Formats: sequence, C-alpha cells, structure tokens
Amino acid sequence: MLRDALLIAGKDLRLELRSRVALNQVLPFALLVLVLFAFALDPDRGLLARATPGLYWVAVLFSALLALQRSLSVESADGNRDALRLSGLDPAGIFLGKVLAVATQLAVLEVLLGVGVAVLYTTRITGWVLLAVTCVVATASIAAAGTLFGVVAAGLRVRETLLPLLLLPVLAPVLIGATRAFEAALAGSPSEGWPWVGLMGVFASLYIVAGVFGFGPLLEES
Amino acid sequence: MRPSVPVPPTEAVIRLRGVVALLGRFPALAGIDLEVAPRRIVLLRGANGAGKTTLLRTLAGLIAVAEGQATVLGVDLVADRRAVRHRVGLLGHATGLYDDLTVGDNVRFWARAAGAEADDAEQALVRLGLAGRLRSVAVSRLSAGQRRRTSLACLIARRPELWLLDEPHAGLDQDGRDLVDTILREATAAGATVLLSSHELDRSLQLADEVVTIAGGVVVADTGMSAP
Amino acid sequence: MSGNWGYVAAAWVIVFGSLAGYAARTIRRGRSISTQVPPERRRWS
Amino acid sequence: MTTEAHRQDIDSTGSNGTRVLGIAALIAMAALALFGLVLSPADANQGEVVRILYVHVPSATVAYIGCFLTTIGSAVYLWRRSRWWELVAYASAEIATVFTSIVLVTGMIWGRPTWGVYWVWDARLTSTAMLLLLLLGYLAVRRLPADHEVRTRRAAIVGLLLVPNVIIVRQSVQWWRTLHQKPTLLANGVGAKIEGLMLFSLFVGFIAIGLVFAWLLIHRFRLAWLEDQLDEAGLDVAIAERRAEGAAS
Repeated sequence: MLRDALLIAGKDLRLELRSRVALNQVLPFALLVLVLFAFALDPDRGLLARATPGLYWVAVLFSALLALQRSLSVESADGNRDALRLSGLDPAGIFLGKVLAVATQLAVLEVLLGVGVAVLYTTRITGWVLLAVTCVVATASIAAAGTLFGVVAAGLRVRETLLPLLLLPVLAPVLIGATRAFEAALAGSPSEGWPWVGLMGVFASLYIVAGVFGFGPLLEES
Repeated sequence: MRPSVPVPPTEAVIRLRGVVALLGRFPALAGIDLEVAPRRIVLLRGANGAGKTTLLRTLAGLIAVAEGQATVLGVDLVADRRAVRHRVGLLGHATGLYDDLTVGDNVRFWARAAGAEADDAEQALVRLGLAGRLRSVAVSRLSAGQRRRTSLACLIARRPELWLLDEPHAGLDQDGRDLVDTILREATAAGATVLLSSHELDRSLQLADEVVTIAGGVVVADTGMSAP
Repeated sequence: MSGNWGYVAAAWVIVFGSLAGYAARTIRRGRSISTQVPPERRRWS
Repeated sequence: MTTEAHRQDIDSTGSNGTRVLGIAALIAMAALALFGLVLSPADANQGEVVRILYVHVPSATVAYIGCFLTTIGSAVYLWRRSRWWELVAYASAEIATVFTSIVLVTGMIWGRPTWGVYWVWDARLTSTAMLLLLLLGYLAVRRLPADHEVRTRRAAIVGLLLVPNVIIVRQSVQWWRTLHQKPTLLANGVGAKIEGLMLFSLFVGFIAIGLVFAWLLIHRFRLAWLEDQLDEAGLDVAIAERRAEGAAS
C-alpha cells in the first residue's frame, strides 16, 4: 500500500513538474484572491488586518479546489481510470498517493501565500509552532476530504459544480478551526489554538480512514 | 519475453456461459458462450456495436457479469473480477497515458504499477522503437501511431497472461503492424493467449488460429473450439 | 406579546402545507410509476 | 394530507398498513393542532410564539433520525451490497431534507419575535444550516444523470460521512460561538421550564410528527423501490431485443 502510494504521489508530482499547472495558474490565482480582498476590505481601516487569518484560509480553500480539479482530471482523461483499475495497484494506496501529492502542492502554495500575506497585509508573524502544525493538519484535512469527494464528482459532466457543493460545507470546520488557530497564534495566545488543531486532527483521520476504505468501491463502479 | 504460464495447458483460459453484461441499462452482451484454449490467437469479428469492445472489457474484469458464468485464467469473474485484472493486458481505444508525462515516464510508471521491474520497461521501450529521442517527448506531442506504440510498450512490460486487444493495428504503419503480429506470436509461444478484434481482415486471418463472430451481443459463429 | 399570532400561524401553515404538499407529491409519483411496473413486481398491492 | 391513501387502489404505493398509519397520523396532527393552538396556554416569557415549538422541536428530532438512517443505510449498502438499505438511505435523506428545511424556517419565524432578528450566528442554527447543505449534496449525487451503480455507490460514500460530518460541524460551530460570546440566546428558549399542558402538547407533537415521518418514509421508500423495479423490468425486454438482433444477422 505504501509503495503504491509513493508511486502515485511521485507520478503526480512529476506530472506537476512537467506541466507546471499549479505553479503557473493556481498560485497566481491565490495571490489574485489576496489582492481582491484588499480591494474589498479597506486596508486603512484595520479591517484587513483583523480578517487576515480568515482571508488566508479562504484563499487556500479556493486554490485547493482548483488543485483538486487538476489532480482528478488527469485520472479521468482517456481511459486512465481503467488503466488504474487494471494496474493491480491497491485502491487505498492510490488514494493516499493522490492525497500526498495534493498536500505537497498545497503546502508549497501555503508557504508562498504566507509570504504574500506578510508582505501585502503587513502581518507580524508570531507563534511559529502553532502556525506550522495548523498548516499540516489543515492541509491533510483539505487534501483527504478533497480527494475523496473529488472522486465522487469525477468523470461526470457536472463535476466542476458538484465538487464545491459537496466539499465546501464539509470543510467548514477546517476553515473555522484553521482560522481560529491562526488568530490565536498571531494574537500571541497559542493555548487557545491547540483545541482547534485537535479537532482538525480528528477530521483528517476520519477522512483518511474513509478514503482508505471507500476508494475501492468508488473506483469499482461501471 | 519470459514465459508466463500458470494455467494448465488443457484447461480453457476463457470459459463463458450465457454471459450478460450491461452498459448502463443496455445489455451489450446478451448471453455469450465462449471457450478459448490456452496459447491460441482468437480473432473477434462483428459489426460496430456487436459487443466486441464490451466483451474484451468484461474479460478484463472491468465490467460486471450481470448474468451467467464466467471464468478467466481460473478466476471466477462473478465472485471476484478484480483478481484477474493484473494478469491481463487490455489495449483499448483510449490509450491510458498521461499527456503531460514523457513516453519513458509513462512506460516506467505503468510497468512499476503492474509490479514489473525497470528492466522490463526498458526492454519494452527498445522493442517498440521508443528508446531513442522519443523517450523524452511528452505524450501530448506524439502522433496517433506513436501513442499506440507507447500503449503497446506499457502492455508488453506487464507481461500479461491474456492479451485483449481492441483494434491493435489501427493507426500503425506497415512496420508497426508487422511488429504487433510478431509480438503476439512470441507471446503465445511463451504461453499467453490472445483475443483481438481488427479491421485488418487479411492480416488477422493469417495471424489467428480461430475466428469468433459475434452479433447482437451473442456468438453467432465459432471456427473451432478444439485445442490445437 | 399577544400580537404574535401571525408568526404562529405562518409557522404552522408552512409546516402543515409543506408536509401535505410533499405527501401528495409522493403519492402522485407512486401512482404514475406503479402503472408502468408489471403487477408481479409490486410487492404490497 | 393522507386522505388519498384510503382509496382501494392497487396502482399506488399504499397498502392496508400505510392506510391505518396515515389515518393515525391525520388524527394525531388534528390533535396536535387542538392542543398546540387551542388548549395549551401561552408561555409566561415567550407568549404565543411558544406554540411554534410544538412543531419545530419534533421536526428537528425526526430530521436527525432521518440523517442517522441515511448513514446506517449507506453503511449497510457498502458493506453488504443491500439494495434495500440503499433505498432506505435515499428515502430518509429526502425526508430529512424536508424536515430540516421546516426546522430552519420555523426556527427563523420563532426567532424574529423572540430575538428580534430572523437569524443569529448561533451554534444550533448554523450547524442546522450546514446540515441542510450536506443533505442537498447527498441528494445531488444520488440524482446524478449517470448509471444507477455510479449514483448509488457515490451517494453511499457521501451518506456514510453524513453523521460524522454533522458531529464535527456541530462541535466546531459550538466552540466557535462560545469563544466569542456566551450562548445566552436559548436560555429562555427551548430548554426552559415547560409544564402541564404545554409539555403534553409537545408530547403530542412528537407522536404526530413521528407518525407523519414514518408514513412518508414508507411511501417514499416504496416509490424508490418501484423506480428500481422499473429499471429491472426494462432489462428483460432489452436482453430479448438484443438477442433477436444477433439472430437476425
């Protein structure tokens, strides 16, 4: 299972290195969202500074949708789904591999977006440990739930509209949790942030387990 | 090509009894009876929509058997059709290749996914004439014939026990078609069994040991059930 | 607070109305579809 | 509402059992109207609006029951391939959606005179709204224009995660609101002291709404089952036609 996961993750990351879709399209989109928030919320009145953690995670969430669509569209093209089923790869391994690849891309995106926030919104960054751990669990949550629901929506004509409808309500706790944890870290009171990390940890574990067991049946149909 | 024969030679590789398979609500196979002995090359004939592609996909364990009995390579498809998948090689209309990866990446990935070693991928690339400049070209920039060769390379690297080929000659030049025939003969010599559909009638009649004709999702003619 | 009957009425009308509407729709769909199903496949009739 | 079920008509989803159930539900609803709107007194704090709760609270309960049935049905379907349970999951999800909408709308109507606003970012309201969205997601997948197998498998995965999702969403929203403000809004609401006739009216509400839920569930299940049968029945004909096509050539 682990071997299969690494094989799939390696393939997906190689695909990204060769095509640069996330780098050339998703990252600029994320930065664009940051700039749009600045237009919508007047930076001079302090609104932007107070809303920074929430805006950061909303930007991550929207970019994640694009990254997920990309990650799943490469598998639904031209018989790749059949090829995967014929390959003898463990479905759980395929799931974990895709999650790993998406999470890696999101992590890079989060770091760059963090730099963007620090520069554009002049945020003073404190509470490094909490920030980093929050990023890890939130990214795992988004990648796991996103990959599972992405496959639910994959291969259908309505997938572009179905994935946000399914995924965003489910990710609401992650958005709330990651935002509160960031607020706590930036406010210098990390102890308020750790319960949220725990909640997101539960969420991530739930979806990883669900994906490991549910991915087989999802690949199987038809 | 290494031998790959766990099936005892007298046992039929494929044994279908009244197999019904559905595409959505449409019974593309409406009761197929078919028996294929090992090491044979079988040509599937039939008009468009007769059920050739569905039959090949059902044999590969991709489509569920809705009614009837089916055994492929000793695996009961009704009970567990997943168990047969990694032992067959299916070449369909779709290539199953990642457009943004290179030829070499694709063959290596699918070979490793099937549990083959790096050597097998390398040999397959050489065999299909893809070991040179083409190895590092992205699949999206290949011609149809070159894509076909890449798919075939992925297939060879898997070393399947049962080859299921949907129009393997399509899109290939003269050399490519000859190469396909040679590869298939070698595969049967090494113990594998081949089912193919083709519009290249003269060529495939020469290649095939027997001809099975299907129409309306059932077998209407079979030139020989007897073992060679 | 006695002037709040309007809210009560609105809520009850919505509850009874939507349940009745949904029930009627379910029955009507059941009727139209069961005429299409062969009788031997209708278990409870 | 259930009067149509009385007719002795075999071309429907009704049966003797559901007719009895339907009559009982109608009587209970009439009793609920009598007790809830006429016999029970107005509340000391809330006044007449307390009467909304007699339908609101039981609706919330059956909505939750529907969600549990959806998750259980999806789990059994994935585990045992039971089509019966898959249909239970689908039927109860649709009914849960109806009741969740009722809960939200009646809750908002109750909130306007009680709090002065239709909507507050209260944990209960917010998580119920998210629940409605999750249910809509399940129904969207179950009604996809795709193969039967595709729809049921994918919907079952969504349905399986429905209750865990609701629990996590609830937890997160609860923490979120309590960290910001004290949840005082409901202090003089549902949990407050209710006595005598008011308690009995609420009890009648549970009976009546529960009966309606059961009646709806049986009929909706049978409807889904008939849809399934229709597919199956078409199949025999299709196979025969397909074979004839082969014989003709």
